Amino acid sequence: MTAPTPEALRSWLEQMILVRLAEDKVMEIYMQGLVPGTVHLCQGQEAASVGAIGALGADDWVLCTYRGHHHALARGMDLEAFFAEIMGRDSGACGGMGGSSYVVDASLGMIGSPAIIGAGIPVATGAGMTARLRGEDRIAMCFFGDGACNIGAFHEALNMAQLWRSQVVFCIENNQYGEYTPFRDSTALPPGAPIAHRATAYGMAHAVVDGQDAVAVHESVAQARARAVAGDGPTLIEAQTYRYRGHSRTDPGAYRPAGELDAWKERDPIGILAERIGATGAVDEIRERLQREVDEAADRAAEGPWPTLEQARGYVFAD
Amino acid sequence: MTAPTPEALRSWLEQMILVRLAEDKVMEIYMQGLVPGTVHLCQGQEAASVGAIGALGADDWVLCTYRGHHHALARGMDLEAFFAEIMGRDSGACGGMGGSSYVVDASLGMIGSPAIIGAGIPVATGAGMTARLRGEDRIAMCFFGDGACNIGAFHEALNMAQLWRSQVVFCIENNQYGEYTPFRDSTALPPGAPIAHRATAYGMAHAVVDGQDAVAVHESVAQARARAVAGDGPTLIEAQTYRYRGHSRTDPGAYRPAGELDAWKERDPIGILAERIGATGAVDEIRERLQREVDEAADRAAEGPWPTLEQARGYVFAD
Amino acid sequence: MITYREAIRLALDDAMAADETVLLLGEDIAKAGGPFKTTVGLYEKYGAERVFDTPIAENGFCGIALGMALTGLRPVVEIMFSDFLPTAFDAIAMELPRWRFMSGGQTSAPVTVRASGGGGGRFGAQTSSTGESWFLQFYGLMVAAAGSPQGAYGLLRAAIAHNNPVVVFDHKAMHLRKGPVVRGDDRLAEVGKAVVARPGADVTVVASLLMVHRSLEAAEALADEGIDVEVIDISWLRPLDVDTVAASVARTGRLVIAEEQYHDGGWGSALISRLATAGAPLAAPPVAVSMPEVLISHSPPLEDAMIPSTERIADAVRSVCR
Amino acid sequence: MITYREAIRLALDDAMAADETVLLLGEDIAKAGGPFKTTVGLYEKYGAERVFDTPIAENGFCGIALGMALTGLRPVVEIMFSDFLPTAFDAIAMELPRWRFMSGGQTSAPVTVRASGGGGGRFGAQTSSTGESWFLQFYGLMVAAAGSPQGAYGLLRAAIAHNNPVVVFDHKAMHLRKGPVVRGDDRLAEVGKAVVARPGADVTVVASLLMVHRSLEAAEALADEGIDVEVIDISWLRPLDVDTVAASVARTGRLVIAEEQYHDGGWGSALISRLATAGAPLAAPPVAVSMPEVLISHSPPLEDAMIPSTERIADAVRSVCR
Ligand SMILES: Cc1ncc(C[n+]2csc(CCOP(=O)(O)OP(=O)(O)O)c2C)c(N)n1
Ligand SMILES: Cc1ncc(C[n+]2csc(CCOP(=O)(O)OP(=O)(O)O)c2C)c(N)n1
Ligand SMILES: [Mg+2]
Ligand SMILES: [Mg+2]
Repeated sequence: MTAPTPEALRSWLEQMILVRLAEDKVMEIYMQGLVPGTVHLCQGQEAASVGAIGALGADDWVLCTYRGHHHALARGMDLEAFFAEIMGRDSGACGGMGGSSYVVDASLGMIGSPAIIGAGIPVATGAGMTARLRGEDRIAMCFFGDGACNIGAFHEALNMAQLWRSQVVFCIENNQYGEYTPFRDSTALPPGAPIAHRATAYGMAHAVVDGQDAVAVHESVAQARARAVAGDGPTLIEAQTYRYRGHSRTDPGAYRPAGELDAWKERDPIGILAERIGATGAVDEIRERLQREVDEAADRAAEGPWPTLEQARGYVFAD
Repeated sequence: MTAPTPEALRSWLEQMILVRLAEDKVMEIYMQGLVPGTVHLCQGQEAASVGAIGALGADDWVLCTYRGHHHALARGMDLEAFFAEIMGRDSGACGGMGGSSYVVDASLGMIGSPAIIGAGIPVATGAGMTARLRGEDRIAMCFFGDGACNIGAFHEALNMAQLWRSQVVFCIENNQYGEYTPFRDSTALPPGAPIAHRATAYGMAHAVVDGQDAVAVHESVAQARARAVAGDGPTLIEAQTYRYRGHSRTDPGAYRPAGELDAWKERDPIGILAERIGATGAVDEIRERLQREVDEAADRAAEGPWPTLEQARGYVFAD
Repeated sequence: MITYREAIRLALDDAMAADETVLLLGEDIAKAGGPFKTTVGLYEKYGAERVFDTPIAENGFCGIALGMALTGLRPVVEIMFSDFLPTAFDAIAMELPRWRFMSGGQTSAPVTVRASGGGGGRFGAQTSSTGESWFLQFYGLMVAAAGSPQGAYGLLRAAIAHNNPVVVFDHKAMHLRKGPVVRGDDRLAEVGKAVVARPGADVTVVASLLMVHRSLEAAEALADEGIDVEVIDISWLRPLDVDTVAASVARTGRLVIAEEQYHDGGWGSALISRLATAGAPLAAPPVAVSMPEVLISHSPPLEDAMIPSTERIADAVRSVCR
Repeated sequence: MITYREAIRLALDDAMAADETVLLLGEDIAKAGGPFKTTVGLYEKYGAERVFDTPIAENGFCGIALGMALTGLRPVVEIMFSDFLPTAFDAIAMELPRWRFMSGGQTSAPVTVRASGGGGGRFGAQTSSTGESWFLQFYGLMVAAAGSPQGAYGLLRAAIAHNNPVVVFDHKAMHLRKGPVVRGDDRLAEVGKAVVARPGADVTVVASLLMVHRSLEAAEALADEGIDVEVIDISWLRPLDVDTVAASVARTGRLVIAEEQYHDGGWGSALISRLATAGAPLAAPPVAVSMPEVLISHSPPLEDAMIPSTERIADAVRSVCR
């Protein structure tokens, strides 16, 4: 694998800061009553998405979940379209139909982010099959949570993905909890084994990476992508990370042991990358610049019109 | 584990011969038009059921599948009730409601044999939880096929069974095919690994046994039963076996490589046990005696009355 | 006066106190007390052997519940949102209601599956369905839907005490509504009995879940216009209480259905069809106030345009009175 | 004259020949040619990259089909028996029809799911359902049901060519029935259009699948009694062709539904309810000939007592003519 260029590393730092600021902004506008429904925020998980998506080609497909803001922004979604979607406006990335849990842009290869746990895993496997059948240098990148590894769709999809050498890379963003339950309370594994160990049930390659280190995630995904495109099969990657916020807007995170959050913040992904590339000094400047972009985009988004029922009807069926 | 007594070994031999003769009889009466629907026969797989059920206690529960004749007979189902059920008569084990695919006797702990692949695996896990919660010296014995190891229910159930230390023992009767497809064409595994290897994904104990050797199956199940009752968790056992007949009545088994069937018949489970206990000479006598029982039971069953719609209504809901 | 949500919690608590074979399975329901706080305190009160936090594996734990029920326990399974029921359709629709039958009545499956559904929360297309009619074609399952706090209590208690599988739906937008709730082992709802939530002489409105509340609001408004509306909380979709509805319509001669679901395949069309095939005389064609045929968006104006409003119900009543 | 089963195979063959993005997924459909021989020869003709033998993982491969469709392919998935559809309900009912909507129309999911269902084979409670109305409450899915060999061909071709997910049901007991089949890329059925299988003046009988055949048999018998029956093969349950039925009933004034399913939650009750709410005048109350509320046993006399017979349909027609 060729090491990431200084420009790439710098852009990842900016992307992670952008995600952080955007998520904080989502919380802010939520409190202002601008966001209908609920939100699933990803502060703390920036490195997994930015590092992984940094390893993808422009044609690659991305599937994520209701906790998908970081993937959308890392993939380059327009900021105003992002905020407008979360606000349910016609100017949103999905015309206001999807909301916070479904912010995708198909022109960026983002083909879905279902709210149903595990539902995206077979779909990504199918997209990876399209690439394989057409012999394209292309993969499907599939993000999901630790909790998704216990549902049937995970098992069925991984078996077929390996059997058929689908050009897919699976990334478990293990943020330690499924809603309010620690993953070890719901996931039977050999003592101390990572969830990615489950890949061995299918003879599938797997890797465990520090999800707070964008460079480590990038390297692992880059290797997995190469393996998939070469026809050597999928890889199950586990990026070990943490969500700073509760599961969803209403969750204070009371179930976390004291000190756990702080310990993870010690290893903040933004700080880690900034330090590695000696850009710690630049962080404030970047933050200020991006904060303006975020604020302006959110303000413009708030001006967006509401969609109509007629528009919604038009979205149900293709002609 | 205490080795099986000579009496036990002798009774297993008789049971296996009984199963073989009963299955041949099912085929015979099918051809006579006495069996509605289809049948899934088990000739060749006798050792797995007889050996496993020989290791169970009277209170243990048994779950199997539409291919469940051998389990019913090994568990001691009345022969007339067996044939009458397959013929759809009111005098059948299930009042004629279940047919060939659902021949169970709850008084023998047989609580179900669903036609839906994998559906019995979570149910057995739940029964094993009842035993665990009540602190009973009791397990749920769950039989299913190689093809069932690729459906979501398998994954979901094994995870929870291990997580909660359910008192259940899982037995894959790997008869090499799921319908017309060799199991390796549908089951991704490390090169050459047995299906039971999948237990390691959950940190679950597993074992692979010669499914043609009733004694080997018995020993493995006896150990697993002890482990489950001791609270040490479930075991996934793979009994490697073969079905002499096609998948169902209409299947000639054309997909089998030439010679495969004969090679397996070389290792016929009845012959293997007879030899081991030096009862080869007794086989003919046993067969003759049991053949009479089978013929008489089938004749009596054919006299059975049809169930009425009113009876069927009464079976839908409990009071 | 207690909340609908608390009524659910009390029903679970009272059922567990009354019968030690009752146990609970669901996601985040034990230590965390449930995503909708419907199990708060039960883990502490009844312990880890009666309240289980499950992995996210609905089909698996519904099947586990069947195994528990076949062997003498009475599990209550929580499906967080109705929209997650499809992941467990095999266990709920194909296994739970059929094993007893296939065995010729040798076994039984006293399992209660509860699910919270319904719109209004701006949760979007995959977390806003009521799901109440999804099982009508799967004969063998009883189906209940709670239209009030008392219903939430009584229906759930009845379901848990029932010896066959029952799916009990509640509505998220009702969780914080308050109403009188009488508890007790003698307060179980009668299986298959609809409830006249408001007696009236001119028009019969049959509703479920949140629509019961909105129908009652509409009835109040219409009273001022001199229209006396009878509101029936159907409560059970199987067995469907056709008799109670038919008797009411025999008096009023007018029928309006208020349902937060699509018309085709729903209990409302089943009811209208049953009355039509029975030749029930009506002074005006029945009206079904259902969801328009669009999917549910999280965008507020669209969700509001889809879920039948008090106004739409009132207009429908006016239309049948003309 | 070719068989209904062969018509299915020819539809798949012609669709694959006409569009190289069409591919097949299912259990034992490639090397073995399919449990019902509906794919014989296609693996040999189109190869391993277009005809896939899947593991037993319906929900998984229906989801895989969605992923293929979102990225430019047109998969056709075979679900061996309708009764296995519940294992894949999440993928079929909750994912396939909703992803395009949630994306605001950015994507589309041209997936065809075919399932063989229906009774008469003495297969028992878990392999005899038609399943035809199970998806009515899941708006966004088109649903077709083949009532003849031509329907089997034309509906499947139409489904595969359609740019949205479609579930196509066929009936096992029809597989060996023969009828005229005209093939060709211009012989696709029109989406949402019912077919008048037999014109008549006195009574309208609306049926699906095997019931179309039995309704036609009943019509012949009744002709001798001087009753001229119009038989409509509804063909699509969504979109439901209410207009064609309403127009027929406007002429005949009499309606009988013949359905191999329970009444509540089915397309028959949806149709009766739609006509009732539309105030369609009828000379006699409509009759729904449905399955009695019992589960299906494999015991021949019971299965025969449950599945509507030609005689029951004929009696229903006579009853509305009195
Ligand atoms: C099938 C299904 N069951 C339950 C839920 C409710 N639910 C939403 S998020 C969640 C936790 C998922 O945890 P994880 O997979 O670790 O993802 P994370 O939220 O931590 O990113 C649950 C149970 C769901 N969306 N789908
Ligand atoms: C969910 C589901 N899908 C498909 C089927 C159809 N089917 C019946 S048996 C069978 C093969 C099962 O193979 P295996 O598990 O190895 O059991 P065996 O028949 O070999 O005993 C299939 C696909 C089914 N019954 N259930
Ligand atoms: Mg998580
Ligand atoms: Mg097998």
